[in-house]
Amino acid sequence: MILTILASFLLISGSLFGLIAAIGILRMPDLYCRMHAATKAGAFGTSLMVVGLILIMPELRVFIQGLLIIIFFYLTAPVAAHMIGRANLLREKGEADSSET
Amino acid sequence: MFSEIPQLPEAVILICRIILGIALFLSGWRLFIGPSLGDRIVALELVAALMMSNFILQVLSSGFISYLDIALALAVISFLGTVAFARYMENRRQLP
Amino acid sequence: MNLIIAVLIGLLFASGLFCILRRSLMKLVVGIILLSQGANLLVFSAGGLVNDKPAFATADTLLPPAGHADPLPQALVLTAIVIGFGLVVFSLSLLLRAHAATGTDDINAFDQTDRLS
Amino acid sequence: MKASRLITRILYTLEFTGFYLFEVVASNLRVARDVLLPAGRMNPGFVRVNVEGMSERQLLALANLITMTPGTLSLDIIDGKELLVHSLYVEDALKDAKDLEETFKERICRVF
Amino acid sequence: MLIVLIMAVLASGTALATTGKRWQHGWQCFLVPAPAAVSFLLVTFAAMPEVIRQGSIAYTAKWIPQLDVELALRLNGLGLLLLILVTGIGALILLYAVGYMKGHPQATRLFLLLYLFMFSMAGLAIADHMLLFFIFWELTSISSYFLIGFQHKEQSARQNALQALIVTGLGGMALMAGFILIAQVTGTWNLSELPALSGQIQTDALYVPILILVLLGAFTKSAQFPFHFWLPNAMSAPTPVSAYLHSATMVKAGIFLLFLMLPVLGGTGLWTWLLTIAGAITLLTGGAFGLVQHDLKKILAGTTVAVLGLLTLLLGIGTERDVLAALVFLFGHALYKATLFMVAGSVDHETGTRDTRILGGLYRGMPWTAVAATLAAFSKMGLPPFFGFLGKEYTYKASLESEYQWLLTTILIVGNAIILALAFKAAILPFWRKAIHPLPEKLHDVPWSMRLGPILMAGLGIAIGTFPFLIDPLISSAKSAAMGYSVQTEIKLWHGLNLPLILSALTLSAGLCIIVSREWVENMLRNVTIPGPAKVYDILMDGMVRFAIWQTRLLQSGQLRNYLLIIVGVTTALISFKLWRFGGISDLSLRGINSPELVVITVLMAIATLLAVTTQSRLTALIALGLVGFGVAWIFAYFSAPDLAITQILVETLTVVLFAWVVYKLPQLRTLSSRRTIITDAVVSGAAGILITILVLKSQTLQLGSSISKTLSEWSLPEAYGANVVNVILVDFRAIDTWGEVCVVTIAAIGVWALASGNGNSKDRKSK
Amino acid sequence: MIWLLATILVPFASALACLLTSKRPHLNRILGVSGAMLLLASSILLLMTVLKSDFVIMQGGSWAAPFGITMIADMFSALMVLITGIVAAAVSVYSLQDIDDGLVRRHYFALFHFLLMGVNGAFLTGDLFNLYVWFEVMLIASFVLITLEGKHDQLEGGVKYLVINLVSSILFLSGVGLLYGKIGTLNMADIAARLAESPDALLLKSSAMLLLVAFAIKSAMFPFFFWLPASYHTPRLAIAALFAGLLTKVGVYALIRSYTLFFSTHFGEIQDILIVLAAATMITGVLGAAAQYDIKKILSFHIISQIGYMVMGLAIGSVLALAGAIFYILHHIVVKTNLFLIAGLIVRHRGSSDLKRIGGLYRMAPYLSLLFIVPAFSLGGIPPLSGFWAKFTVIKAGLDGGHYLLVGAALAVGILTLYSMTKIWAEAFWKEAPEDLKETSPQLIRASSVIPCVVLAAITVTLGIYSAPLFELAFTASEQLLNPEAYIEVVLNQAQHHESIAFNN
Amino acid sequence: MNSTILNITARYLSPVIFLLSLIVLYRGHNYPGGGFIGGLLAVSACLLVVLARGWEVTESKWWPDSITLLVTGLAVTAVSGILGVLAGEAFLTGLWLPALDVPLLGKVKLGTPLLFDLGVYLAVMGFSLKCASALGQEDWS
Ligand code: NA
Ligand code: NA
Repeated sequence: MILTILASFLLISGSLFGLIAAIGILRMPDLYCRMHAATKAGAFGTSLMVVGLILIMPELRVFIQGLLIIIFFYLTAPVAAHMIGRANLLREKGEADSSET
Repeated sequence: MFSEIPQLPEAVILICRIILGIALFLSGWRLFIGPSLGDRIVALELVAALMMSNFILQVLSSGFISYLDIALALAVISFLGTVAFARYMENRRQLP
Repeated sequence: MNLIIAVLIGLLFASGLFCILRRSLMKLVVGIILLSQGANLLVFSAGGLVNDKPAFATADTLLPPAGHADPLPQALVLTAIVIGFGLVVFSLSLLLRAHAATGTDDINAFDQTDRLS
Repeated sequence: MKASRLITRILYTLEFTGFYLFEVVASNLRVARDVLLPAGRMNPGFVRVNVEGMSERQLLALANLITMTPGTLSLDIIDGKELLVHSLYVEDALKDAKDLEETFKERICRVF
Repeated sequence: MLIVLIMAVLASGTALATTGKRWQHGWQCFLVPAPAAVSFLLVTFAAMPEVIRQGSIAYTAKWIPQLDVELALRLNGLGLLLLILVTGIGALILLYAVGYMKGHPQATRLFLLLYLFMFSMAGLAIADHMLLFFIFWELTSISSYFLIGFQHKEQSARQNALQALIVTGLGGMALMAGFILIAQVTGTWNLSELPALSGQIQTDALYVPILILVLLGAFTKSAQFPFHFWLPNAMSAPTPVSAYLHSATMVKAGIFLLFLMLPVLGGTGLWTWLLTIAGAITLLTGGAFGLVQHDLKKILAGTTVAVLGLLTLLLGIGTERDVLAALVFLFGHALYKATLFMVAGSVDHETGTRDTRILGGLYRGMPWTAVAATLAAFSKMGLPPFFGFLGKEYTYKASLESEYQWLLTTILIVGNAIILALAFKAAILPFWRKAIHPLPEKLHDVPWSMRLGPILMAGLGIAIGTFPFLIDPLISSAKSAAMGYSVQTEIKLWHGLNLPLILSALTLSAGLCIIVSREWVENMLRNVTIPGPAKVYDILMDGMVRFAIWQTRLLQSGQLRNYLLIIVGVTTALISFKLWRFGGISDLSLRGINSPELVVITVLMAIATLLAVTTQSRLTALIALGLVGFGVAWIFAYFSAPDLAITQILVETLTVVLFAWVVYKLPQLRTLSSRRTIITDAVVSGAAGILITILVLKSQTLQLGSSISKTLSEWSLPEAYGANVVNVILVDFRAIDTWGEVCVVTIAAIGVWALASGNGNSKDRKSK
Repeated sequence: MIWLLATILVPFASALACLLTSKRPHLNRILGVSGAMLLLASSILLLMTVLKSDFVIMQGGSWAAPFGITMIADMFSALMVLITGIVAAAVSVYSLQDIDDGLVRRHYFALFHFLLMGVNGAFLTGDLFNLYVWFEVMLIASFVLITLEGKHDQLEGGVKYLVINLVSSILFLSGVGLLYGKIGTLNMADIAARLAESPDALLLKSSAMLLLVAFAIKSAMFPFFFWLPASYHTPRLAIAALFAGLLTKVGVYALIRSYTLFFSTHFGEIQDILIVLAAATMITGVLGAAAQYDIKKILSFHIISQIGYMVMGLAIGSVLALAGAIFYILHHIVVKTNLFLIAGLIVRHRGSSDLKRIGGLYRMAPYLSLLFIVPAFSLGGIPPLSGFWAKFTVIKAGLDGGHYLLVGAALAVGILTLYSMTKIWAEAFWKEAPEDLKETSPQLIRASSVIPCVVLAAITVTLGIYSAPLFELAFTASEQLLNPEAYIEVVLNQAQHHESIAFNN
Repeated sequence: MNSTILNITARYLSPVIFLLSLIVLYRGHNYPGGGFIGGLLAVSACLLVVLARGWEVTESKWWPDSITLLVTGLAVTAVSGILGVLAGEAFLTGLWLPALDVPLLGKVKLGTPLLFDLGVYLAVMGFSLKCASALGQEDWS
């Protein structure tokens, strides 16, 4: 029962973080700020839901795969953000260069 | 192959779906309006994350654990897509 | 559910056809992609749509759950997706090459081979 | 000798994990607040963190950590010396960089 | 077997002819014509007695039993007559040709074609199976095509060859249809069985079409009005060819067909009317044509047309008398006309011209030729005791007994008078009048190989004219064959002083009048010349080509959009029509919606689709497509297809990644079409989309029987050891599909690589 | 069964071998040609097996019939496979000269064999979706082949060819999907059996129409033929010959197969459409040819008009008509392939295929004249060449069936066909060469380019003079097609047999 | 210009993804996955390396040659079919070994369908690599 409530809480709050991420990328003023929201809240929301799932379905497969997803997420999301940010930086720099010349 | 469908109030899943639906819509919106490529990539990444959340819900509603496989594949491939786009963004200015 | 999917398939077909009717080379690829998405969905939905019951046999009954989704259209669509993947990538290359060779992106300019002089 | 080092390493790792998890939760709450409430206190800007002498693996971990913690996002490594960080709340770029360095660098070097 | 032997001898001639260029000197001249002569001798001395005794000789062998086609050969009296003409005249003409073509680089080809043609004509004479007859019929058209176009460097020769081929070819097509219908009505393909079944044909509803189709064949081949125009044009062939094809033989093929069909289709009012009217007009048209010509060969062509008309007219009336007259006339005509063509060729050969306005006094240089010409001309003029006289007498005899006797007789008199005048103009004047222009210095007669034929045939004309009983058995047997029952005939030169003789005298005087006033007649005719069927042919051919060009421009416009618009439009229309016809759109399945985020996904996909269609940015299009693909994956996952969902996600992303690499090398997305075009396209594709939606909705309501996938699911784990039914289907149940699919991607990879790695020659093409 | 499999596996293996050896053109050529010869041999053996036992059947994966994929050769299939083998052999030898090392390195021979694999697969499959797959194999191989050189006009034509054929594939796929959704099976025999029980379902009609259009596009029928004249004249002539011979005929094959086997109960509804389309195809095709002045383009349009005759045979639908159609297909494949190959020789002689720019071949190359005459007149339906029998049979069937207008069109088109052929003859052979051409000397022509033409011409003559054996086969095939019960029983009874084994295990 | 962070990530991640692809290939008969999905995942691993280190990496010795992959893949599919023929059955008939108990993996049942799937895996890999290098590496002008 407790587990059910906890899982429900995690699932719903996970979804809510997904929503926050979405609102974030819609409302934030520029790309970098949007990336804050998307990278952090997106990964977090999904991870919460995975945890909720693991709680309510106590099976080895769920646990392993769920953990894999979370690790993978937390490993790749920052790298992805880094790549986008870097590319944007380079692009802005390039535009600046070309406008100078 | 199929596990027992966990005892979870249906309302929970429905609420989650509604929330995710709204989130999806909003990120789709950002995807459409852009304005920069980076914005779109970020939005697409978020869509992928929301899709993964959805697959988790699907595990709950069907008891079919392998939906997690899709989520995993999605995680892998969405990372690849993002990186590719980012590389492309860098290269773009070098091209005529 | 069916209505919304059906409308979506119709939309994909209509948009795909509209795109391949355009003169811009690039639109052709867009059209081909949309059309093949539409066709895949059509085949997929033709077998009937079932929610949350994939066709996986369980160890105890040796059978998929009752009322499971039809696996055959899924297999067909999978084949079609792969074939479509090959075709789309090839189409893209063809258009790239054609664009590079002719120096135009207007298909209306592609009338040297079969216009009667 | 070796065993004790291993144990310290494990302890540090656990500590780091705990720290990381806490930061993650905190950062997400912060994001939630920033997103949902009017963005009055935000002052986005760039911060450069000195990362000289760090191994590649440590660099990776640092960048990751910075991104996942509240208000910061690592963008790029400049010439292998500096990590360019985007921060939502820049008060004093130099001081912030110092803070980041102090909070994370040591922890990372201990674990990785 | 005898018939086969004759054919084999002719075929061997074809083989011999390929070496014909070597045999042009001295006695070797006889080598090329030898097979023809041998077959002539075989026909005359071996086959003729048999045919006269038995009525016919036959040979049958299997050929294509599935189509009821057999090698049915049968030589009867009629065929015999034709065969004698073909081989006899053929041998002489070949001899003539050897001389005529001496030194010509393509002599061999001419001999070859002449033999081919002779073979086909002989086949025509002996074919009993209608299809076999038709095959030989077509072969004569084809060989005449090559013969007319022999002087192939001249555009006119090529055009005339084509004209002849098209006209006779059209007739051939009609004839084939006619034959098929005859076989359909009677149940037999054998010509010899048809006369007995004539009642069955003539009462059948298909009689009129059959008659018209067969007559089309005969008329085109025999140059009947309004298809006569090709024959004078065919004179661009070398003279031996004209002599052979267009006088003696090929044009007679049509008449031969009329003979064959007379007992089958003849005797009805329609037959009579069609043949007599066509024959009469042809007679007069041909004559008038000849009168205005100055070219020897054209004049002769005109008379040929006239005679063919006369023969048709006779066959149109179609009584015993008419048949007899036609047979005699045909035989006589073949002899003198072949002679005259050869003479014309000889004149051309020696003087270099065939213009009657220039020629004169040739008797001095070419005495032998002059004699032959004169004898042939007398025969043609119908003077006694020449063969031509017999023909004319029997013709008048026949016409006087017919229904519209005076009308027909008048026409015949006019026609014969013109023929007489033309004979004078073509064969008498050039030799015997005073030379108008100085003759070539060393005018001499043609070599004897070119003399022998004309003289022999001209002599035969007077011989038969004097001793007509010589041909009695032949003509009787031919007539029996033509009538379909056995008759005996006696041909006599002198019938006493009777009406036909008086008419002959009348003809002679009328002819003399024309000769005397020939310049006036010429002018008059020239002034009244009206655009004839030749013009119609030109207009039709021209119109066909123009229409073809117009149609091709319209359909094959080079614009991909038009092609697709037609394809999509027609498909939509066809299916909508089927749906509407069978009351399709009443029972659609419209089930409810129970998944909120699926609605969102679908809406997003819809927006993304529209964005992909409308955006001007390549990147936006790419991302929108990516979203559509993700949406599809979502739908797959939602509706229990995890494998599909994963595949879709992977494929979609990889596609986008691959695209991203080249996106800036890709052409821009531009809107180039006009507003109107866009609206049209939107309407058409929208209609197609709606149709697809309806089809999908329908597919959900109707289901017949149970799906095979039920069994597949049952077998999957126990039989194929796999729990994932979709995968088991892919790698086991339907592994062949997957195998093919793997081949597809392999080929695609080769293609992409080939397109990427260089462009062979495209660069130099670009500069063009 | 082994020979049935061999006709698909041999080109597959050849393709792989050629893929691996593409860097050694000489070896590649040897492999390519010997692969084609092996294919010819196995197709002959397949036909002999079919002669002995009526059907050769292989249930893919040994799964009982409607559940796995059935590969089956009846007489029609076996004949089509045989003719494919013949064309393959001829074109592969011709390719020795026509295809240069550059193209060999671009995997010409591998693609060639993949194409053959697709074609044979399409002829032999007894499964509707599998047919789609083979179609795709064939199509993608043809896409690549047509653009292999990357020339300007090839790319232009290729784009049109690609897009229109992709539309056709999409329609095909949709049709198959809807059909499956409706009747729950993909095995053609099973479809036929199930449809026989419930003949009048509405959706079937629409899927029948979708498939009709899809096949009509593949077979270049009016008004779907545009891709063909746009592209067929652009690739090397060996490639064009291969396409001209085989590709559209696969579409016709599919039409005949589907409308005799499983849509036979709907044949009445489709007959009118087929008749109209057949006539229109003949006429527009032949007029298109009349408007052209380039040998390759003329020949391309003639493919279309000849397709009309084949469809006419199907539309009439009697035993005679279908036998005629089958004979027509076989004859036409030989003739059309040959004409394209000969066009290649003309180009080699004269450097162009534009009738306005060439001439004088009659004097210059008498052997070529003779070589051209045989297939050209056969195409024109001149007796006693093969084309005459083909045309005659179809026309007779039409008259027997009372389709007078259709026959009228067929006859008129026959004359116009002859017109086009004589146009080529008169302009390329009879006409004197234009001044600027007189000095150009012809390129070397190797025996390997001439021998295939001679062999194909010999086949044409033989099929004309001694057509009885082939007609025997064509009639057998036609009767099999029109009485599909045997076919269905062979496929499905085997099924039951296997099923019992499956359940005993 | 290559990113160090991506480079390190790719170095760790690619082998993992590659391993994952093999697992997916093997499990495909019973779980979602199979040759096609596995192949695409493997390609993703390769592409990740390419994205991180540039196309130069494809010139190294251990980089798989795409034509070889394609041919091997196709040959493997055909061999798995021909094995059925050799066993006296139809083409592509599944032949299975008795189930084995393998530590870690549990019950393992090997058969020609898995071999077939392996062929698909290789071919898909070959295809995608070939296309990627054609599109990414060539200049298309
Ligand atoms: Na497709
Ligand atoms: Na074709």
